[in-house]
Amino acid sequence: MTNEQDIINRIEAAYPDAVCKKKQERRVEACLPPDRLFDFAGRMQSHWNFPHLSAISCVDWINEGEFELVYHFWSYEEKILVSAKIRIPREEARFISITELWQPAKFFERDIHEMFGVVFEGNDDLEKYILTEWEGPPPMRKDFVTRDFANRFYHFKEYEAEWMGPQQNPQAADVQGGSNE
Amino acid sequence: MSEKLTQRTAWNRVLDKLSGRSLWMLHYCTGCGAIELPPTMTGRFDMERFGIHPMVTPRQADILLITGYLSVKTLKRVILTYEQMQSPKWVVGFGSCTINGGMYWNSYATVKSLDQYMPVELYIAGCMPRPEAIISSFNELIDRIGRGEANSWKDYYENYDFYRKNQEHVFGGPINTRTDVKSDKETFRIQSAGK
Amino acid sequence: MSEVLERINRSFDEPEDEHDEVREYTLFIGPNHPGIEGNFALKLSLEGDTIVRAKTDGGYLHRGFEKLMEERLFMQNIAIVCRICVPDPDPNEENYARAVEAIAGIEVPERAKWIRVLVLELSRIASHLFTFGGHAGTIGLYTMPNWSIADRDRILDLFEELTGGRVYHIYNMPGGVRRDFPDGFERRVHEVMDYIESRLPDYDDLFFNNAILRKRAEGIGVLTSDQAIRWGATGPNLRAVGIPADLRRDDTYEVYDKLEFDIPTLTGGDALDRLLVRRKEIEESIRIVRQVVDNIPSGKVWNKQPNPLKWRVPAGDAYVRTESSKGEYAYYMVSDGGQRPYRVHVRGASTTHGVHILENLLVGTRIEDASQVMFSLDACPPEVDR
Amino acid sequence: MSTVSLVLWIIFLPFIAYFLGVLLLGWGKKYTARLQRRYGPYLFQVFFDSIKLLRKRTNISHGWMQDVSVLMLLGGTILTMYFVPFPGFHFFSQYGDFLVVMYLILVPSLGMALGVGETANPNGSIGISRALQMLAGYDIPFALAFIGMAMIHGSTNFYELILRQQELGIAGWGIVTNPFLGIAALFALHGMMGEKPFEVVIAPHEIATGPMTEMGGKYMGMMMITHALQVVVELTIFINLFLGGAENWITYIIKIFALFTIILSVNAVFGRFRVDDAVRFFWKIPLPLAVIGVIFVMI
Repeated sequence: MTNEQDIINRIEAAYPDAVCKKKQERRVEACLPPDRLFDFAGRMQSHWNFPHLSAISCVDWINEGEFELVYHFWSYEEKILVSAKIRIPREEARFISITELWQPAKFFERDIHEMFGVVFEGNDDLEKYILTEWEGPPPMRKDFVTRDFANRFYHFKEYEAEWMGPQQNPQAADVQGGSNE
Repeated sequence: MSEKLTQRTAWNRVLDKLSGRSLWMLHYCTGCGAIELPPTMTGRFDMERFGIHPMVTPRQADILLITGYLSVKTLKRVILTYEQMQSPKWVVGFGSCTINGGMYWNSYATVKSLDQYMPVELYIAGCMPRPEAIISSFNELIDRIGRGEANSWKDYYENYDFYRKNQEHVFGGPINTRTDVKSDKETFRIQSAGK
Repeated sequence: MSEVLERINRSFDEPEDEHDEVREYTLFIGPNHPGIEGNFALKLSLEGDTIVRAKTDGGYLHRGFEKLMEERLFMQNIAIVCRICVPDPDPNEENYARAVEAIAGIEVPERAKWIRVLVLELSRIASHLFTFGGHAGTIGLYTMPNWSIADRDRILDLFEELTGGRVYHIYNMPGGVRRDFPDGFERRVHEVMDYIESRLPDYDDLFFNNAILRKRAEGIGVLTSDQAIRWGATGPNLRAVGIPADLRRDDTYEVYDKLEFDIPTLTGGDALDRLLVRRKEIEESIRIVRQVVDNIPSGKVWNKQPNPLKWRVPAGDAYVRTESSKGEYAYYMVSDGGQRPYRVHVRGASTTHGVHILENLLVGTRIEDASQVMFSLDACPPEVDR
Repeated sequence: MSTVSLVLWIIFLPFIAYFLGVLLLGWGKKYTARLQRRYGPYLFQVFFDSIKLLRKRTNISHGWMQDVSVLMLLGGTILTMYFVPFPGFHFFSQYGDFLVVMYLILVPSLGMALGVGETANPNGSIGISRALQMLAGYDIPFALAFIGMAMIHGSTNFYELILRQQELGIAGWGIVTNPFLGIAALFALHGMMGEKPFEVVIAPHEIATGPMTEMGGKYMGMMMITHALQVVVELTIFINLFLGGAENWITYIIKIFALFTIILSVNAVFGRFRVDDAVRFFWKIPLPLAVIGVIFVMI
């Protein structure tokens, strides 16, 4: 069985511009330039025996103006999880799809498209799935504040309780005072 | 007129009592509260002993149990479902999230107050309420039906414009539910009792 | 049903050729349909009784958890994570706690690790019993849900005693668990385990060996081992095709490496085998629970953390995974050194088998088996929608 | 039979049968609930259900055919009931033999098919097509059982059949004299009543109660009443054919409850077949049994 260091060596030999490190037990992180990702993913699957795509995560680094895409690959035999990180510009975000290598990526890419607005070229199914009734901006972007939206858009009930007393809620106090007298 | 309507004959009193003994609940898991419905229906709590039975189609159901938060997408289906049910019909809001958003108060996807969109007969507070709470609330509903006081459903016919306005606000435009509520009101001569 | 009734789709797909007109029609199953697990919908294109194309339609249970977590303190999030998967909430708490611990480098007391294993395994048994009820419901055997869900309540009672909550426990915290066993809890766990074990032969007679179940579930929704890997199946669905992959073993966490248990596998890959793998897992979980209760070390259960209102977690990221009853459950957490998580990505276990695999397996099955395929995969819509 | 008592019977038989049907179904629910380890509903639950449904204020209709279909259901069932001998009432069975019953028993399902067609619900249509497929399954064994019994006794008249069976006591019952036919007919009865494993027509988890999907309010109330009557009629036909009829109401009630309990016990521990499996089952087991029974009679 190989250990984490072997995997790191292997990646660094094949991709000199990758930055790898061992995060913890059975976790390896590899930061790649975006244009190498597709090649990397293909090699992970066909040569290095990482058949399972666990997930694709997206992080919105708004201050740097970048989206970070994290691909998590798992090997059933090596029992090591490799997280490949790439960064793409935040404006007009586009990236190449890996659905031809991994079919489960269809869902993850569609989800990222919906929640962050990243377009994946080559994924033929980027229709709305979860937010079909939603017309606002992609909600997981950092510049969308759900609290403000909810306060503005939805109707909230006024909370009136007897134990709150007159100080808390002046409108309720008026009603109560009237009924007591 | 209204006095005549509110006064029930002895015959109607008996029939009200009897029909309270049979409540069919729509089997629609709208939110996470649905996880407490199977225990309520099956072996341990067995709500069928009060005559409450799950039903699968809205046409036959009397109770629409909203088991928790409603995302906007679900709300649309719930309104369709509600309008397909045949009156008298009652909505029971289950869990804090139907009352005021609960723990999803700042979520962009869930509606916060169920009674803006359809008349609610009863709320069960809690997150999530226990099966005992469901059963006791249904018993309360049965009592109200027996007393002839469970009339919240008439509100939808009376204040249809108010509800429709709120619904359209959420969906961002007119929706077609294919149920003509106003002409139903005239066809079946539904009048509110107390107002 | 509302979908079915209102959008009753008499709109046959646009005819390409005049004679082909009425060959295919579309049927909506869900979101309001008893044959669907939760609030979820299937859009099926049918030819006669056979499904030729299937699309899932999710998002009915979307609450935006990932967004909500970004707006709450690290401690506050413990209360909402468990709502992500309703039938099996504990892997969420487990994942969340472990992710924070990994980023902040928090040590967990030994006893707390054992208690976490206990909670996870009890939750797995409860979730499987729930699934058996659902699966039996799809073939119309209503006695089974009445039995198994009532038996599941005994486990919920244990949870209530230990954590105070029946369904949502809010029990795992970064740094340990919230409280220790009550008096005599070990004995009651043994009693419940004995009871559930004594019920398994009854389930066999009623359900697993039922002639109708065998007739209906055998050969339905067959997943080959090649497809399972390619489509990303995890958990019991992967073990039902003969691959002994289990994160409890492979990507071990807490104290699973100190416990003895087998990983049951079957080779058929059809609906029946997926069901039987779960039934065998219950036995293994009972074994684990007994080991935990017998061998649990004494000590404290929580390493005190700083004031939650001022608690800052150092910058970093972690990917943690748990074997839930549905499959691989993973959280990817990023912290930027603030009081709130910068980003939490939830990889629900059902995101692969609830959407992609389901769509593929439904093709070629008949309409009466659609819900059976769904229940045998044990798809959990709230995980997909989040 | 005097005219007065005949008129009284005609008026009150539906009510008696309804009362009996409610009791039977209530007993069925209780019995199944106890097998499922729970308490179960009220004994008169079906009666409360019908009251509630008939008192619904709105009643959304899809067209006049839906109204007619419900009437056909109820009317057809009541008409069938008059031709089936009950203890103390066998007036019409002198004029119409059980070929008439065989014919009449199809009327309700046809009415249902017409009405459901009007509602234009795909689930309903699938349910109706399943109902007609099931008909092809259970009707032939049932018809063969009828024919076999007619050949044994040399008569197609229900009342004569009952008298001949009763002459010999239990040894004369159809199920004893020709067990092949009896068992085939028992299976067919099970399918006709739509109990599991032959519950494919309404199958809630598959097609959301099929034909009843669009039937709400008063339609459903009428269907509940019809269902209560149908249970009584179908069980009574079987009792008359194979269990020696009934001398009086006490033996009749004992027989009908015992027979229904047998069916319920099977119902509680089985799931439902797929529709093709169900039809195949009928052609594999009850049909050969019925054929053997008929051959046995001919020899």
